[in-house]
Amino acid sequence: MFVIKIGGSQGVCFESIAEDAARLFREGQRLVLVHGGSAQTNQVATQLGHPPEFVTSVSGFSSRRTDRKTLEIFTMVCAGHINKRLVELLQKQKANAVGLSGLDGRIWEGARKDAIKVIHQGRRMILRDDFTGKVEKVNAALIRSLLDAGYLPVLSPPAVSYEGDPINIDGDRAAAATAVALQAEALIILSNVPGLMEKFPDESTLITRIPAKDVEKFMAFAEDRMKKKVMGAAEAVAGGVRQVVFADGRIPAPIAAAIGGKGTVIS
Amino acid sequence: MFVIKIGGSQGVCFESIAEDAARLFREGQRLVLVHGGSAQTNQVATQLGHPPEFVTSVSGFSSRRTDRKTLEIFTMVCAGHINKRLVELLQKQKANAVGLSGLDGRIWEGARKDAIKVIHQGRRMILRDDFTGKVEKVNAALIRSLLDAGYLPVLSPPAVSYEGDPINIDGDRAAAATAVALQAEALIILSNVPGLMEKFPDESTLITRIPAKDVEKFMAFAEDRMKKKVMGAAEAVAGGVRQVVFADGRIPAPIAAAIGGKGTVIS
Amino acid sequence: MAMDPECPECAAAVPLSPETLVGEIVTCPDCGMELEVTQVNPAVLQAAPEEEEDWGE
Amino acid sequence: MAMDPECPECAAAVPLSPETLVGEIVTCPDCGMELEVTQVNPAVLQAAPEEEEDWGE
Repeated sequence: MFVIKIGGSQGVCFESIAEDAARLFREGQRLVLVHGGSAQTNQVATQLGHPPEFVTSVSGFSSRRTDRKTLEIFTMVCAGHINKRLVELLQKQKANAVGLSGLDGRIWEGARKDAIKVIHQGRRMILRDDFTGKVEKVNAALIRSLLDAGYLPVLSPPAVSYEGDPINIDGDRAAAATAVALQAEALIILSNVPGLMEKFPDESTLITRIPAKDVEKFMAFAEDRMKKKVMGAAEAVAGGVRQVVFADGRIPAPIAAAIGGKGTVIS
Repeated sequence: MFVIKIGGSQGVCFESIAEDAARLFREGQRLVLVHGGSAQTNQVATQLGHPPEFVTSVSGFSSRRTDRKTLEIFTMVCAGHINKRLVELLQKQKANAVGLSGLDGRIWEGARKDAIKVIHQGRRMILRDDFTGKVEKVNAALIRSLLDAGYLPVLSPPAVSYEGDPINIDGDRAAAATAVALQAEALIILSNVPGLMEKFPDESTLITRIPAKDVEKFMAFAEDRMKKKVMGAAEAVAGGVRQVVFADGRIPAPIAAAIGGKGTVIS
Repeated sequence: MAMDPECPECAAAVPLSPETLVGEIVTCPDCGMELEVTQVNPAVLQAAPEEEEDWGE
Repeated sequence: MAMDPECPECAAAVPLSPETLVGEIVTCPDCGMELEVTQVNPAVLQAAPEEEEDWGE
């Protein structure tokens, strides 16, 4: 069983990823795809007159200000556009994909942070109407029943809070939680970089192997967004996933390459 | 088993429909919700700079011109906004809803019309890049497996063509096909009118009973959009669904009222 | 139009107005066949497809 | 501000600038407690919530 996180950043090629995933699926490989949607959410939100606002947490992470209107645009773009685009591509490759968000059947459930501390326009603030949180429970039974029935699950934000609110969650961390819940052999995180680099963006400084127990130490090499990915990897390895691979989503047959060890392999 | 089509037109109250559906679900009633999305698609499409275009078929039906861009906006709004709004409302009422489009698991499959004849800006035209079609096959097995596992399926356009393209389909006709495939006892079509009226919009002329064999004759009373609903009803009755009810989606507990016979009952 | 296109059914010349669009339906003046304009300058015609009534949202 | 609000922890007066916003975090000058401004004019303070780091997309 593989869990494959598909990054939405510039350059990642949905077509080749879908082709590769469909080929593996047709060969009988059980796999689950997970995707995010921040890049495209920004674009649509701006067109709809509700441009994205980013806040920085007190410890330096930057994240989307997710008020109710932003949440609805984020949900619409992730679950209604990106998810269905991937499902379409997979269907056209004869892989019977089923697209679901974490809200559906409570596939991704977790606590909504009712208050978040941020630095916003230079002030330290508490934001209360934010719909953000973390995936704490995964409905593995529903995912497995779909796999057993011959479907290819494609999972999208949002997740759902215990009270039933949709919540913005980090796609990488949700993928990690899913890999642990399904006891996947590998979690593959595809993005528009070849993996973790000692001196970003110099691709010759690619780190190819990281022993699982040292993963926290490598946080120092991680740029902003990559920090979250490394945190997700640490959580997955701690949760029993044998291998986490940060790999390049821009190349042909990117999943096969990652399974073959191309990228930053954490095991 | 009930199939409930939720109209998107002005005045239809998602909150009371979700509350009513959740209550029935919690009482052990098997049900499937189906919705469309044309009203909101128009609004978002205009905001995204791709305003809707309507074409009239040679025999007078008006329908959305569904080029690729419109298809993607239609899919995003239906499957990513309306669908997830209903799922959220149901989850908050302790009904474990699962939202899917017809593309997922090929729940709704049918032929895409590669060419359509329309009157467009006064000219008789053939449109070739239109993504429109009809539901001909329903994946009843997937829907039943979700029902058996204790979930409440909420189905959204688009459907999928045999080649794997998403296709714009009429929500009412899709609901009728779903009711037949599941051999539902009743298909309930909720909209912002109390049912079929002899003299629209005079609600005192509500037709309360229509014998199934006469349904075609009642087409004369149907306004434009209602024509399609009546066609859907005829197809459902012909397909073995015992009862089709056109009922008011604006009142409290609208499903219970429809089951109780309030509206236009065809059986 | 430089030269009137031929009807694919009965080979008669089918006169087209200069504003004719690709995709427009025209009727052959001789055999009455419904024809689709698949190209202009030069114009090319083919039999218009039959299709039944099925519409989306 | 008409009257400085009281710190809910140590009851000390907590001077606020006129531009203070609802939701802003201030620190009690006496006991150093992190406080959340839940209302302005008149200002009301409560202990700011603890919370760990979890962020969305």
